[in-house]
Amino acid sequence: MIEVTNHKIDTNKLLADVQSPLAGAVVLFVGTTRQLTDGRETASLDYECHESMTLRQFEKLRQEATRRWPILQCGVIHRIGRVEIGEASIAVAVSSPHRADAFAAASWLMDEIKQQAPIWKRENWADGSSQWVHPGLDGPGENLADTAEDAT
Amino acid sequence: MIEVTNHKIDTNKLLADVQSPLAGAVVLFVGTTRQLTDGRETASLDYECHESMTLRQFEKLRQEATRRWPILQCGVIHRIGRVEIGEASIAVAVSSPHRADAFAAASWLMDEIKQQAPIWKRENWADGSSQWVHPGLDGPGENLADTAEDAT
Amino acid sequence: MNLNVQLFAVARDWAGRDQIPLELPADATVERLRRELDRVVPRLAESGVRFRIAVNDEFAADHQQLHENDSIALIPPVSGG
Amino acid sequence: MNLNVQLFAVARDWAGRDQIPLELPADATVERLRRELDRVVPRLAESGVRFRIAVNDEFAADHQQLHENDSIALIPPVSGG
Repeated sequence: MIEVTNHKIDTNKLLADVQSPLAGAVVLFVGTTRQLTDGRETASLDYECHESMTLRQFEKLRQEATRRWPILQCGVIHRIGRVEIGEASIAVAVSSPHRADAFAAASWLMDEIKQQAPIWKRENWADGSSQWVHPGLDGPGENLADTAEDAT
Repeated sequence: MIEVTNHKIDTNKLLADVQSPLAGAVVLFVGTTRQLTDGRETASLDYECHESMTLRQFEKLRQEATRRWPILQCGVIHRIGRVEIGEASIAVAVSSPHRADAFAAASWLMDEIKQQAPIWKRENWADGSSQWVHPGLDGPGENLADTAEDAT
Repeated sequence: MNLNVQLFAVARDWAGRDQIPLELPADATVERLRRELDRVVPRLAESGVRFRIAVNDEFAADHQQLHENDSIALIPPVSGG
Repeated sequence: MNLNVQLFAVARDWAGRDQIPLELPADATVERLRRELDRVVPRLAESGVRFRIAVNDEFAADHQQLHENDSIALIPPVSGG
């Protein structure tokens, strides 16, 4: 299951999707909207993506993970649009016979997705301002992120 | 949430339990009954535990994980009794501001639980035989495990 | 050839639109397209950061040759997950 | 003093019961209790593996002193998770 959705992420569906009778381990990662970043309060996040490319990148990463580790199933769901505090923006699940592989693959997938998927978030700060988050990009202008890296 | 239960593990309840507005990451590990171990087919597993000690060990490990990593919440549920193929015997969930800590703590907790919790499984093989799994213990007798380590 | 470049996030804000139509020589590369975008949206060059360019849903190298009907997107530093 | 040792898994099978009552000197240690268990359940000694012993829900060192009413359990190699 590879999906980009406007709706709340259904982690049960994802867990069910990666199940296998050969699996001894399932690792689920859920990325949620954090209220505080370096002491500054977030009200919500807005995500947008280049959808066809995102789906393609997810599929390539899934294939690469399956090549690198002896995993059974692997799924990714990313939410776009408004995501409130505590809600999930991404869920990744991996099943494998042995747990070390599921942990390694899920962690690697998250690292890669954060580098390779054409998805962007906009922080809506509690003080009413908002800005795109573009790691490595800073400079003048109300739309520039003031953090050099994405911190989740 | 620290729990030993005779019933199916409710991973939703565990995920909800570790949620926090300060969390940017939640890692859930689910250990499930695998159909094949070294090519041999399992019909089901039976788990038993020293319950008061198991709960105490879980609590100590939770405290130690919280000391080692900047995590927010952490929960463990272990099922005892009969666990069928594909069903969960254990679920561990950890929330943290940043994902690397949640991955590291969940993985460490699983390693420690497998070493320190007084819980035992009995393999009910598809051929009708069954045996206790006691890593490191082998020798004569119908009740002895024939594997030197627990492989999940 | 005529190409259309999709813009996202801060790049769209800078350009004030979500696509930019460009006319390029038939043998144009990604590098040539990047120079054209820098000219049309000066803040891209001013940012000091080279945004990646995707062609047909894949990240493209600068020397890659472009073709009519290629689907092109400018990819500012990403922040998904 | 009188102590009761809880047995689990293969140890229970070997002993044919889920607890063993033992009478030990008032100053007995975990080591002393282990020797007594080995005597009552010979397969414990024959296994060649030293099972851990828990006192009041904690793993105990061999030199630890026991007390009346201590809750004692023999812990064969574990396989939870």
